[in-house]
Amino acid sequence: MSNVHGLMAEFESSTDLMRAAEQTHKSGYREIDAYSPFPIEGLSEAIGFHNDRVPLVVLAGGIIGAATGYGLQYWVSTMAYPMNVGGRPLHSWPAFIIVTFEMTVLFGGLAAVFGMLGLNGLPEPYHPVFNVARFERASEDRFFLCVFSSDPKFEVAGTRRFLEGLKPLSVSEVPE
Amino acid sequence: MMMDPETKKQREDVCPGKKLELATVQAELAKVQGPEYWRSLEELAGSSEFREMMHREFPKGASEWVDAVSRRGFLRLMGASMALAGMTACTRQPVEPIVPYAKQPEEIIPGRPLFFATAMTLGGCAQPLLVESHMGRPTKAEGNPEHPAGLAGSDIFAQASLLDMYDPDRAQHPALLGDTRSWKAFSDAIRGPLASQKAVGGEGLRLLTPPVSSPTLADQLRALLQMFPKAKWHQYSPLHRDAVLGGAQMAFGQPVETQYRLEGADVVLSLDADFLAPTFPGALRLTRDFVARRNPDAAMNRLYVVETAPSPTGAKADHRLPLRAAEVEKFARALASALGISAGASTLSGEEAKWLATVVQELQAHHGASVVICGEHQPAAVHALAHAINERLGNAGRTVIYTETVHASPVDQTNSLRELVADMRAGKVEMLFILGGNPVYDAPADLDFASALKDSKIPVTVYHGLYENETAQLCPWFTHDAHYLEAWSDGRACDGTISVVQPLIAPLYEGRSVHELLAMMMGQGGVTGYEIVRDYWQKQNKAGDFEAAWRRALHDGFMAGTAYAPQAVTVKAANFGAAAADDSGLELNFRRDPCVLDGSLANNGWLQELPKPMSKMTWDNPAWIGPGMAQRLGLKSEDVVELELNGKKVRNAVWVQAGHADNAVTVFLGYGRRRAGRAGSGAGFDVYPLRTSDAPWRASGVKLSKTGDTYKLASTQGYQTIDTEVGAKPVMRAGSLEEYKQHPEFAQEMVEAPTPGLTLYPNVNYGKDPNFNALGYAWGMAIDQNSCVGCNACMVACVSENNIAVVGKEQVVRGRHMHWIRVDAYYQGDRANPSAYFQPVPCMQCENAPCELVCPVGATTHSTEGLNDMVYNRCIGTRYCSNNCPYKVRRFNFLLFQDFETPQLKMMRNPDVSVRSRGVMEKCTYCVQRINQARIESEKDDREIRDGEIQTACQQACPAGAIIFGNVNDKNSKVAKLKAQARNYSMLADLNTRPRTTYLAEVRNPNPELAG
Amino acid sequence: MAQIFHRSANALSKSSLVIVVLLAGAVFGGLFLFQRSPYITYAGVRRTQPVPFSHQHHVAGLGLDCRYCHTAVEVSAVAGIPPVKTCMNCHSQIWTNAPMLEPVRDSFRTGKPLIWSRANDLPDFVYFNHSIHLNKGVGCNTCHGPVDQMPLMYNESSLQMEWCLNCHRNPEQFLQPRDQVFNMRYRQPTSAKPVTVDGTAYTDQAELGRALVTKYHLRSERDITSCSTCHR
Amino acid sequence: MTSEEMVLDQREVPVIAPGHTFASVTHKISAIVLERPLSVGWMLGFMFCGSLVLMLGVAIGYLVLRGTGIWGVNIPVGWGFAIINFVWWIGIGHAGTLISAILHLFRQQWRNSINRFAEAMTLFAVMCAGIFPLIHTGRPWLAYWMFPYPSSMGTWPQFRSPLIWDVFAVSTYGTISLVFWYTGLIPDFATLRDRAQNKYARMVYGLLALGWRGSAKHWKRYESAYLLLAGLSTPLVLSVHTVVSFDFAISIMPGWHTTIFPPYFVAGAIYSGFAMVLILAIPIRAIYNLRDMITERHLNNAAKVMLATGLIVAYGYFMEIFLAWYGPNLSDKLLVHTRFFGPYAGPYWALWICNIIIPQLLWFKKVRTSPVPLFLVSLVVLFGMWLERFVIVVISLHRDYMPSSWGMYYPTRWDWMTYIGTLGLFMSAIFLFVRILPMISIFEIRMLLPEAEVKRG
Repeated sequence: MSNVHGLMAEFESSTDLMRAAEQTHKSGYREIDAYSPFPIEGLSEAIGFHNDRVPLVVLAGGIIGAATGYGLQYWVSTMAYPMNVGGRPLHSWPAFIIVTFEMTVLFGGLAAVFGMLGLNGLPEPYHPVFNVARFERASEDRFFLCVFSSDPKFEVAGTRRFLEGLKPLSVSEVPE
Repeated sequence: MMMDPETKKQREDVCPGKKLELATVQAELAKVQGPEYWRSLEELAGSSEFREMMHREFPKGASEWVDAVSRRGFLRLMGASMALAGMTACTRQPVEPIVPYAKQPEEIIPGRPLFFATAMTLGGCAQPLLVESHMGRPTKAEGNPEHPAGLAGSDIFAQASLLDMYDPDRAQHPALLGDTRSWKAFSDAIRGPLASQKAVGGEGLRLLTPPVSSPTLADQLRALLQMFPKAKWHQYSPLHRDAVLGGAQMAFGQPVETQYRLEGADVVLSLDADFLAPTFPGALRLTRDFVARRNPDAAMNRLYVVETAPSPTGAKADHRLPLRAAEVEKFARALASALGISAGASTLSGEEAKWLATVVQELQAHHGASVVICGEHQPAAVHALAHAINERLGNAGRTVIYTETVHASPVDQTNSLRELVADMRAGKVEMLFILGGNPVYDAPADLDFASALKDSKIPVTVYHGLYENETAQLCPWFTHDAHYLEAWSDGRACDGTISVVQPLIAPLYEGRSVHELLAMMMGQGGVTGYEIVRDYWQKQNKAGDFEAAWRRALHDGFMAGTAYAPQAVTVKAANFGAAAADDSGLELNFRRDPCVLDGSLANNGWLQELPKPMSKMTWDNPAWIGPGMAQRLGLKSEDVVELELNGKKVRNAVWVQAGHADNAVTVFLGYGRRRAGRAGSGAGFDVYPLRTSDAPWRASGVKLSKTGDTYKLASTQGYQTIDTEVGAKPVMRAGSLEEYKQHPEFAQEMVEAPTPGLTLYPNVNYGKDPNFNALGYAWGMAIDQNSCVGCNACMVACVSENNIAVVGKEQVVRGRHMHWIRVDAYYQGDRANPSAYFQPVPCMQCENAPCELVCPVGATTHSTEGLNDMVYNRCIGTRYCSNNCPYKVRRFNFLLFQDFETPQLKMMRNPDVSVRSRGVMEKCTYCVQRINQARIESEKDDREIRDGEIQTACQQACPAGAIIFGNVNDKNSKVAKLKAQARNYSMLADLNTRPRTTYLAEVRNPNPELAG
Repeated sequence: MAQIFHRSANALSKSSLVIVVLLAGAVFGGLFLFQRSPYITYAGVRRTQPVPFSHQHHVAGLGLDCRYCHTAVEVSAVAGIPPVKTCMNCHSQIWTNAPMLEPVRDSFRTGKPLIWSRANDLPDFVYFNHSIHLNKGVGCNTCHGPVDQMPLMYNESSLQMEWCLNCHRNPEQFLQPRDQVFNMRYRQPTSAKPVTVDGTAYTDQAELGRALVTKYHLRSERDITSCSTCHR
Repeated sequence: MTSEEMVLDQREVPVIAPGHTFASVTHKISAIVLERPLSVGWMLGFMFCGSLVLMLGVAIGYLVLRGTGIWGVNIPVGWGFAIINFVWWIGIGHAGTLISAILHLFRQQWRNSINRFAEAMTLFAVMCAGIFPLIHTGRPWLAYWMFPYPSSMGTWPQFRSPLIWDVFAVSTYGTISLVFWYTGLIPDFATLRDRAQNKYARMVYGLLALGWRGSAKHWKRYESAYLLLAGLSTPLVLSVHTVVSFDFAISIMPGWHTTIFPPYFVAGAIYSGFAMVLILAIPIRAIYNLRDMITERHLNNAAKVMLATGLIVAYGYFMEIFLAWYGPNLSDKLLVHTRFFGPYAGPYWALWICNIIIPQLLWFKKVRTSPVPLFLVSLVVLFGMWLERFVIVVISLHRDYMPSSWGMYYPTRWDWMTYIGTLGLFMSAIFLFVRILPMISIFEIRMLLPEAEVKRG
C-alpha cells in the first residue's frame, strides 16, 4: 500500500495521547510519532525516542568556538603582525579571554539552533501529515498519534482497528 | 566672532555703497547649480561684503560662516561625499601626475631640502634666520646659530612669518581706488607729479615709514632727500620707543641703545620690563643669558620684578611686586633716592617699603654685578633714572652697555607723525607716500590721522604694504609690497650686526620691495632689489675682495664684526622731573598684543590661535583686571565692559588675570582690525580710539562700566591654578633653592611611582638587541622648567614643522585646538600675586602607553626605539586613545580642519609630514620625520647618530635651550645626563606610564628676607 | 488542511540555506580578490604618457644606466624624474625632428614642464626612501620589475602594504650585492649561476640573503615593521 | 519578602486568569495578529515614530558628510551622547535575555507570558545600541577595520582593546538573542500558519515555521536546544555589560578605572531593562486587554527585580564615594568632589533622586501592583540610568588628571536628534512587532493551563 503514508488518530487531551502512545509502542509499533501543540513531558520517551544528540553538537560547537577565538588572537598578536602595544607582551593572555569566551558562546549557540533544526530535518514545509485536514489543530488544542506505513507491523485495516481501540476522536488516513 | 556694534558700525562705513543684501546673494546663487553653486558660494563667503552682510543678517550665527574653518564647510560636504564614493571602490587611488623641471637648477636635489641664511626685520630689529626650502618653496624658519648675538633658537614671529608669506589674503596687485592696476600704470601715474615736485625741491613731498634699520634703505632715503631737498621723511610705529630714546636723551644728552649682559648679573631688577618676551629688543640673547644663570647647581641669579600686568618675566621672578604703572615710577624714584640719587621724594607703604629695602640692600651687595632694566612703557624720566641707578651701582660698562641706535635716524616718532598731520591739515602736502605701517588704524586717536587723510585733499597718496588694509582703503593708490622671503634687503640685529635679507622665492604676486619702490621714485626704474642692496654694500666695501665678502655674508647670513662697539657715556642729568602726583583714578595701560603686536600680524592664523603666554587666550584681546578689582566691581571673565577715556568709548570683554595690579586695567593693541583679512578682521576689540599721543602707554582716570553683555572668549586653558579643591595636583613640581639644596630629590618624591615589580607584565627592554632594537636608540626628551620662559616659540615651530591646522575661534571655544605641544601656565597661591609656572607639554611617549592599549585597530603602537607611533591612515577615530591619555596631548580632527583647496597653503606645507584629514587622531611624534632622516643618513655612511644631530622642531626653536632631545640609552648624551639629575621627574609618575619625556623641576631662588 | 507547499519545497528550502552560506563565502572571496586586482593596484597597467618613452629601448637597447636620468636615487628619498634638459642632451643631436619628440622639444623651448602620469605611486601617507633601500642591497628590479623589458612604463608590483611587509619581514629573500642593484639583468643565484660576494660564491638566495643581512647591517624585522618606519 | 507572602502572591494572582482553554488562548493571541484591524492609534503612533526614524537618518547623513565635529564632543570629553546612548540601550536589552534565559533556567513560569516581547525589546534595543559605536567613529566608513579579515594592509584588530571586545560581545549578543527569539517563535509560527485565512499570510508564516508540526521527537530536541541556549545566554548576558563596563574600567581615568564596574553595570542594565519591560507591558496589556495573561503578578515580580537591582546600583554609588574617601588617590577624591559640587552637580544629584530615592516606593506592594505609579517609577528609573551613563562618561572626562586641559561638554542639536531618533527606531520596531508577531508565546501559555498536565493512572 504505497499510497498511504500512515494512519493518524486524534485525541482530546495530552493525557489520552500519552496513554495511546504508550500502548501503541507496547504493542510493538516502532515507526510512530505523536503531535502536540506544546511539549509534553515524557511523550517522546513514550514512543521510544530517548536520545536527542543536541547537547553533543553544542559541546562541539563551543569547543571549536573557543579554539577559533583564542587561536585567532594568539596568531594575530604574536605571529601575523607582532607589535609592541603599550609595553604589553605580545601574548597578553588575560586580554584574550573575553573574545575567546564570546566566540565560545556564539559557536555554541548557533550549533544549538542549527543542530536542533538539522536533527529535526527542518526546514520541511511539506509533510504528508499536513494532508490530514484536522491536523491543523495540532498547533492549537488537539493531540495526534500517527503510525507510519513504513512500520513492518503496519497494515491498514489492522492498524486502523488497533488505533480505534485507543478511543480517539477520530482516525484518518494520511495519504502520500 | 560676535561683533560689538562699535566695530560693526565702523565696518559698514569703511566700504560705503558696497553693501550686499541677502536677496542679492540668493539671486547670485540662483544662477548656478551643482558644484558650481558651492564654488561661487565659497567665493562669496570670502568677500568682505559677504561677511558684513552675514553680520547684518545673522549677527549671532554669522561666525558659523565667517569662521576660518567652517566657512569652507560646504565645499567640504562635497569633499566628504567624494570620499564616500571613493570608499565604495575600496582604496583605489586616482592616477596622479608627476611634473619634473624643464631645466633643473643644479643645486636642487629632488626630495632634499636646502637651507638659506636670511633675516627678518621686525620692529626695526633684524633677526638672522636659516630658512629651509623644499624644491624652491620656503617651508620652515629657524634661528641662525652662527650669529654673534648668540641667536640660536628663534621666536614666534620668525616661525609664523612663513604663514604671512603664503597668506592668500595678501594683496596681489597694485590698485587705484580698489581697482587692479599694473606696476607700469603706477609708475606712469607718479612720474608726472614727482617731476613737478622735483621742480619745487619736493616742497609737498612727504614720506611716512616705520623706523628703519636697513642701511640700504636709509641710504636710499638720504639720496631721495637730496633729490628732493624740501621733502620730509616722517617715521611712526605705534610701538615706538620714544620714551626709551627720551630717557637716554635725558640721561646722557644723546640717544643711545641700551644693551644688557645678564650673564654677569647676580641680581636683576625689572621695572615693568618684560625682557624675556620676544617683543623686547634682543630678547633671544637676554633669554639665553638669563637662563644660563638659573642653574640651581651653579651660582643662581635672583630676579625681582615690579610690574603692572603679569608677564613671562614676572612669572619667572623670584619676587614679584604688582604695582600700577604710576606706582612703578614712584618705586623707581624711591629706589633712586635710596641709592643717593636726587630723584624727588617719594614714599612707599609698609609692604612695598620692606620690598624696596631688601632690593636696595641686594643691589648694593652686588656692586657691578646687578642690573636694573626699565620697560619701554615707562616714561622717559624712569628710563633716565634707571641709567643713573645702573651707573651708581657700577653696572654701566659691565652688565649694561650703551651703543649707537639700531634705527637709522632715530626721531621722536609721535612728534614726527604730529608734524606730518599738521602739514596735511595745513594743505602743505601734495604727495604722500606711506611705506608700510597702518596709521589709519593705529595712529594716536587725538591726531585723527584718518580724517586728516580724508579731509586734506592730497593730490597723490600712495600706500605701499603687504595688505590692502585700513590705510590702503583711504589712499587712492595702493602698491603691494614683497614679503621678506621674496625680496632683497638688509638690516641690523639688536647688537648692530648687519644681516643681508636674501629671498628664497620669487614674489608670489609680483610684489615689489620698498627699495624698488624708492628706486622707481628716483627714476631708476628697472633696477632690481638685488642690485640696489649689492651696490650699496659694494660702495661701503671699497677695500678688499668684495665678491668674497659678499658671498660669505650671504652664506653666513650676517657680516662678521659689524656689531656696534660699546660707547662710554656718563649720566649728565641732575634732575629727573618731578614725581607724578598721586592719583587714585582707575589707570589704563596699553600693551602690544603678545601675538599680533600692534595689529600688523592680525591675519596670521598661527599667531591668532597661539595661546597668549599668561592668559592662554586666543583670537581675542580682552581687557585684564586684577581679581581684587573684579570682586569689587562684581565682574567676571567674559563680561563686556565699556571703557571711557576723555570722551572716547570702547567696548571690551574682561579677563580676570591673577596677579594683575589692582585699580588698573590693561588693554591690548592690535585687535578689532577692520580690513586685516580672513583671520584678522573682526577678531577682538579695537582699543586705539582710547590711545592718545600724550599717553601712549599709560592713561589715568579711565571710566569702566558694566554693559551686562557677555562675550565668549577662547582660552585654551580652562583652569589655571594648580591647587584644586582637594589640594595641589602632582602634575607640575617646583621648589625653592633652599629646599633643593637640603633635599635634591624633592620633586621625585612628591609622588611615589610604583616599582616595576608591582605590575603584572615585565617592562619591555629597549636596550640594543639584534632581534628587537637593532641600532639601540631609545629616544627621550628632558624639559628644564627652570629654563622655560613661556615664549611659545616651540608651539609655532611645531605648527610649522608638522603642518598643524588652524581651527578658528569657534572650534577653540569648543576645546578643539590642534597644538601638538602646549605650554601650560599654572598659578599657585594668592590670586592677587600668585607664583606662576610654565610647563611645555608635548606627547610623553610613554613606554606603557595607555593610548595604545585601547586602540581597536592598532593605529597607535610602539616602535622598537620607544616612539609612540601614530598612524593617521589606520585611525578610524574612536577617540578612545585621547580619553585614556592622562596628559591630554592627543588632538582630533573633529572636522576637516586642514585646507586642501588653497594652493598657497599647499606650497607651505612640510612635505615630510602627512597632512591629516577629517576624523583621525594626531599628536606629537618627536618629529619622527627628522629622526628617520637622520637615521637613514647615518646608516648610509655606516655610523651612529651623533648626540644633538637630531633636534626636534620645538627644541630647535627654543631660545632658552629648555628642551633637550636625544638617545637615553647613550649615557653620555645630553638628555641622559639631564635625566640623571636629581631634579628630574615624570609627570603623573604614579600611573606607571613610564614617560620618555621628563621634566627638571623648577627651582626658585627667593630672598630669605622676603620669604614668608 | 491542504498542503501549503509542494513536495519540492523541502528540497528547495534546505538547499537555499546551503546556497546562502555559499553566496556569503563567494562575496567575501570576491572582495578579497578585487582589492588585490589590477583594477585597484594598477599592477601591470601601462600608462599613457605625453611621450611614449620606452625604457626597453633606452635601458636594454642603448644600455643607459638608471642613474643617468634618475639622478637623485642614491642620495634622496625620491629617485627624481629627469628634467627635459636630460632628454635634450641626446635628442638635440639625434631624432632632432622626430614628431614623436615634439612635446619634449616644445617643453625645452617654452620651459613648460612635461606632465607625466605616475606609474609607481605610493599613497601620500607612505614615506619611502630610495637611497636607503639601494644602500641595503634592494635592487631596482626587485620592486620595479624588468623595467628594461617595458616599452611603456607600468608598476610591476601591487605596492600594497602586505607586499611591502613581505620584504620588510624577510629581506633575505630579495637582497642582492650593492654593486648589482642597478643591474637590470641581475638574477638570484642558482647552482648553475652562483653569485660571489667577498670571495664566497653563493648558490642559493637564502644563504646569500642571510650573508648580506649581516654585511649591510639590516635592522631587525621588528625595527622595520614598526609603523613609523614608513608612516609619519 | 517572607515565604508565606510568596504563597499569598500565588493564591491572590495566578500567572494566568482562570477560565482559559488551549483554544481560547490561541485565539486571543493570534487574533491580535491575524484578525484585529489596524487602529487609528496604531497608525498615528507608527507614523510619529517613523518620522523620528527619518530624523535619525538626517542626523546620521549629515554626520557622515560633515564629521564628528557636529556633535558636542571635544578634547578632553572625547565621548559624549553616542557612548552614553550605546551603554544605555545595551543595558535595556539585558532584561529580555534575563527573562527568557535566566528565569527559564529557574523554571519561573510567570516569565512565559512576558518573555516574547521582552526578547523583542532586547533585539530592538541592541539594534539601536549597535548604531552608536559605528557612527561615533571619525571615519564610520572604515569601521569594518574592527573586524578580523585578511586585509591587503596585512593588519589586524588590536585584541587588547575593550572596543574590540565590545565588537565581539555585542555582535555575539545580537546574534544569539536573534536565534533564541526565532527558536521560540517557530511553534507559534506554525499556529499562525494553521490559523491564517489569507493565502499569503499562510505562505509567509508557513515558511517561517519551517514546517513545524509539533512532533514529539522535535519537541524533545527543541526543548534541549532551548535549554542549552538559555544556559549559554545566561553567562553571555552577564558578560556583555561586563565587557561594556571594561570600556571604562580598563582605562586609567579617575572615575573609570575601578573594579566595581562590572557587577554594578550588570545590575544597572537589568534595572533599566525591567523598567523598559514595564513601560511596554503596562500599556500593551491595557490596549490589547491582556490583563488576564500579563497579570498584576507579573508587574509585581518585575517591580521586585527592579527594587533589588536598584539597591545593588545604590551600593555601587556608595562604594565609589567610599573608595575615593578611603583610598590614597587624589584624582578620585577630586572626582567625587567634582561630582558633588562641580559644574555637572545637577545631573549627578538628579541621578540619585531618579535611581535611588524614588524607586524606594517599590517597597510598597500597592505601588508594585498598580499600573500607573509603576509606569511612572519605571520612566524615572529609565531616565536615571541614562543620567548614570552621562555622569560616568562626561563628568569623569571633563576634569581628569590635567587641570590645564579641563573642559566642558555641551550636546548639540545633532546629539539630541540622534538620540531621539533611536528612540523612534525602537518604538517603530515595537509597533511593527505587535502587529505581525504573537507578542506572547502561545505554546508556552498553553503549558501554563491546568489541562496541560498529564494525569497519571
